[in-house]
Amino acid sequence: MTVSEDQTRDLEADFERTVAAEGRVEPRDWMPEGYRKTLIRQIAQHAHSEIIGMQPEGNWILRAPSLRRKAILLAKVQDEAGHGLYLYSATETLGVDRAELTEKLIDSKQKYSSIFNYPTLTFADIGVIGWLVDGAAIVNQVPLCRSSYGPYARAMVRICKEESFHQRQGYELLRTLMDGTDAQRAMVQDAVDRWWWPSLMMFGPADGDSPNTQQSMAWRIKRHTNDELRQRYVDMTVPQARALGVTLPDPELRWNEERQAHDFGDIDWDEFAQVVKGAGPCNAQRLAHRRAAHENGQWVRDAASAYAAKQARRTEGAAA
Amino acid sequence: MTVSEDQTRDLEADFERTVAAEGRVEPRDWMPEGYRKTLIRQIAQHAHSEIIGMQPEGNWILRAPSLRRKAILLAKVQDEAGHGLYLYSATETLGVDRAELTEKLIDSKQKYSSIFNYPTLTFADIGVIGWLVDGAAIVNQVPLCRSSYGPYARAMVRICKEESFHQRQGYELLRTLMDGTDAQRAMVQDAVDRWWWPSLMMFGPADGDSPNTQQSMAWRIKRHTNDELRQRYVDMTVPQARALGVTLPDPELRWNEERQAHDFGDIDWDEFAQVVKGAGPCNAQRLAHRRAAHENGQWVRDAASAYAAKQARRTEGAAA
Amino acid sequence: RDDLATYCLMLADDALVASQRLAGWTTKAPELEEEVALANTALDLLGQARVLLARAGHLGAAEPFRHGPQDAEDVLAYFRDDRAFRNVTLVETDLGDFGQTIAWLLLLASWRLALMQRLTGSRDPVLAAVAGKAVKELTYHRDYAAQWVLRLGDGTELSHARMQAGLDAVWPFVEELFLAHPVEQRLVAAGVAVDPAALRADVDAVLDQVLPAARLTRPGRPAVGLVGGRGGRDGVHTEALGAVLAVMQSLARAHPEATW
Amino acid sequence: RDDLATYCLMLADDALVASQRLAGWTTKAPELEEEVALANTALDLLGQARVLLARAGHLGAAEPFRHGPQDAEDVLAYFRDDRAFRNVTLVETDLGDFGQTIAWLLLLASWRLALMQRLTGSRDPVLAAVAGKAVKELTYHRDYAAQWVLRLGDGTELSHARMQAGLDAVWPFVEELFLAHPVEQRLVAAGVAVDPAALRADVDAVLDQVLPAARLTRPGRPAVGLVGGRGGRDGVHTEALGAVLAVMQSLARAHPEATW
Repeated sequence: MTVSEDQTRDLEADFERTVAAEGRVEPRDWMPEGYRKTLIRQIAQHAHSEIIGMQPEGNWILRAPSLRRKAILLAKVQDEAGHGLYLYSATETLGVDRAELTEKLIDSKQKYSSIFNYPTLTFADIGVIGWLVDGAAIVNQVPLCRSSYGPYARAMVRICKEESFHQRQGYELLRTLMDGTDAQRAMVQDAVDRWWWPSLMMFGPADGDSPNTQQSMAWRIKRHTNDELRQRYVDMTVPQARALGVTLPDPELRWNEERQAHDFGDIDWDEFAQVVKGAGPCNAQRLAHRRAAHENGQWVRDAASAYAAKQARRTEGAAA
Repeated sequence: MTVSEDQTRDLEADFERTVAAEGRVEPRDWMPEGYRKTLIRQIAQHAHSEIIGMQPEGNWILRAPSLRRKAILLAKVQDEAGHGLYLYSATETLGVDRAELTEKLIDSKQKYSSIFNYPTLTFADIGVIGWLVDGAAIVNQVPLCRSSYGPYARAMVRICKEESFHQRQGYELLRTLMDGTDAQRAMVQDAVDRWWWPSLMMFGPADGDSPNTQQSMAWRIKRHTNDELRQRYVDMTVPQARALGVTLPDPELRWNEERQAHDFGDIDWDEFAQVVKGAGPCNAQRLAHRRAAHENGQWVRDAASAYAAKQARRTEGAAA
Repeated sequence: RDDLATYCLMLADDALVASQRLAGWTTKAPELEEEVALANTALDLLGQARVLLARAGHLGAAEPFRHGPQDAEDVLAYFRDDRAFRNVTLVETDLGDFGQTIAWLLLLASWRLALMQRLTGSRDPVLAAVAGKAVKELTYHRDYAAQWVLRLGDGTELSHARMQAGLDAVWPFVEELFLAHPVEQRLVAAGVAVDPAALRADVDAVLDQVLPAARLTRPGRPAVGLVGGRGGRDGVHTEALGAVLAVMQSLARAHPEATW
Repeated sequence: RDDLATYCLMLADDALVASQRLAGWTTKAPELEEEVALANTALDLLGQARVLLARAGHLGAAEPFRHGPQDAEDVLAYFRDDRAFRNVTLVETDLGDFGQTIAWLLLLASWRLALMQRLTGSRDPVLAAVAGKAVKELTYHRDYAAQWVLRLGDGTELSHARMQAGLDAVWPFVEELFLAHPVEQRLVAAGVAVDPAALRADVDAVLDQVLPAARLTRPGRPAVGLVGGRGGRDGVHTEALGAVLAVMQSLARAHPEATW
């Protein structure tokens, strides 16, 4: 069945009306190809980030220094696998399946958040990832709970709820360490020094260098520019850092009374570009790890398919 | 070329004369098939023991608690690989090559010393293996330096020299630990408790249950019975234990003035039989480890052969 | 009281070490659903371990190992050497590939489920309560493992071979599960503990149901021997445990005066 | 004096961590001759590490880490956390299969040989002497690795693929070998240390000779990035080092008051 140009125009007008009226687009609804592609790219990238993001935290599960922290960390990493599952399901409503996206990730054809290309060097990094990285993720993601695409918006509601739980746990770990020994306090400051700038980079390029933002905002996929979100994150984080007793590693960071916002120093966009293009500290490691897990699991997935096929034949045989 | 019955009889008489006169049988000399088979079995078993014996000690190389001990242990395990090399070379003079024997080891068709089927549970075990296990090996092996088969006797001279070096290092480690903390002293006693009885089993079954001993002694492959060697080992070790300050775990162990030797308790021959038949604490682990190393190295050995063949063709091509 | 503390350690260490091993699968599982399921199993076992370690701590088990301000559960988990761990050696074995992991989990969960089912009737109310919760969790673990044994055993030729090899590899450690330690024997007499020998029939029943359906053969390999009659319950472990604990305890021991 | 101590730590840690990694091959090598050769290489590197750690100790480097009666070399090896290790990250990487190990060894030995050759001319007589001995050892290591690169690269189709994959895997860590740390820069100016940037030509010369003969391609993969401009020489390592040290230091740290 083909659709005439007139019909397409009608559908497009419907779509635009729905989006403009803050309505939800659902899988069965018509949508422009560009909208679908943009969503797939964005949701896939988000799903990949959840999965790759398990690695830096997974690095400390076996060495977590108390059983309580081990349980919290294991549960958090498990939640991330769960987030990956919802998000890949959301892409399935757009017509691409998980296996295809996993291949694209492994072949470096799709990206994931570049923050996960930094190493976790001490256990304080676990707290700082919760506080700063999950904190930045939440600032990015809360507006996505009102995304125009229904399945994505609903997945984000659930994910944001869990992320803020993780963020509180991260902050609580840092609180405990700051109340602990000198070595523990030093560990926290060191971790903050390493993660602060990369966390600012999580909001993406400056607005002037972010060509897709306008269209995404028109489609109500995105609702704020990168720089708006980054500013909101800085303003939110500075008082938390003060409460914690750590110094954010930016000598230019200060309150601007006039703007009623914090000024902050220049991001090292060269470092950002390096990491995005694959030359960060852990890009190769993260992808190699994911690729190895995927390849080592092939025989298991093949067995499950073969078994399911046999079972289906048996059921058929029994029914006939 | 076949050999007539008369000739065989002459050769056999020559061989018997050489052996009886404490002469050396060399690879080019005629020897009875039974002698050759007995030697192959014994030397292969000894070679396998060196190789498998690397595993319990290798278990502690990465965790050795001082750099000096790490160097000593690494050098010792390397020596054992070297011993394996000489001994497999000695079997090659008897017409079987290393690859064939390795297959037999991996397929459980040839044995290795059952002592290596016990686990090394603390670093004191490294000292006790040096003292007791190498000590027992030396008692077993010194007479083999006068074995009637030349290549074996010469290999044993070199091996015995290195083994006594290892034994002294083991004893010195135990001395250091006994002069150390309470925890270190307890570690030594615990290790002695676990290794003493297995070390007595290293001399093999009691003479009444050792059917091959008589023939091996007649051929001057062996020179003392199992029980004679075991007694010599006990008599040698008791004063060393006293000097060290450890208790050997045998309430029946005492000096017998009449025999001018130590009496000692009954060995648990059931445990010995279990371990020999493959049901010791580590039999499966040791063989699985060796098998995995061998299989994982197949592609490397294949590459070396392929490269050597190419090089040979190139040299030929250049010469032609 | 000492016996009860030791018994709590035995049951706790089984769960703690098994949890640590399973947690090693994180980010390496063959599929995201397995990632979630294995982590969940590790979490359940960790939870069981924590309650039991805390109980052992209440009974004084942590004091000989205490050098700092940590909770009893952490003193027991992080400041005991492997020779003081009381777990059966099955739980400390290297899990190998996914097939071996599944074989290991089927055996472990079937056995621990049978144990916990009986322990719900313990005269010790704390143990009975722990067991009640554990039964639900372990039933899920056993069923999860059984499903995968079927899929792998009756999947492809390759998966069948690997599933059988995995079962063969863990088999030598099964016999120890049914040996009663003197501490257990005394507590069985007191109506507190479960006799491990009584669990064999339950485990066999699971295997008799699952293995033929998965076209797998019950292995004939001999059990691993004890060392002078002593095994994991006596603190005489395989060489694997030391390496597991070296990693697990490294950070806690680097900061003996810290809590987290 | 602090700079010299730090420089000794850099050169020592490179050798110590590399030795620890190589020692992991023990009982796992593809042939007995390789068993002997790899252990020997690990021993040579361990020997180099020990002399350099002792020197760093004489210069006071061990004191901040001392809690017990151990020798300086052991204080520095066992009681420093990974953030205080000064090695380049190449040495801490997982060695992978035999092909990757050989690629790693070719790069490491070629680079360290070039460094030690120049260091024989150091104004510091101890460093010059250490370097003199190391040159002989490293020449052997490099030649051993080069021989195997040829055999594997020009062996079978499978070995060629694995050798190339191994080279690709270690390649991203090569660039760091030629970065000069401020400590090195100051000591270069004083005639004590070697400028890492000057070593590139020597390493390239080895690669230009060996790789084509082994039918291997020089990888084009990007170098791993630094973290905020800092790398191994600053104590900012990969995630691999923590796990290596957790195992290496476990026993020594379990008995902080003991010597062995």
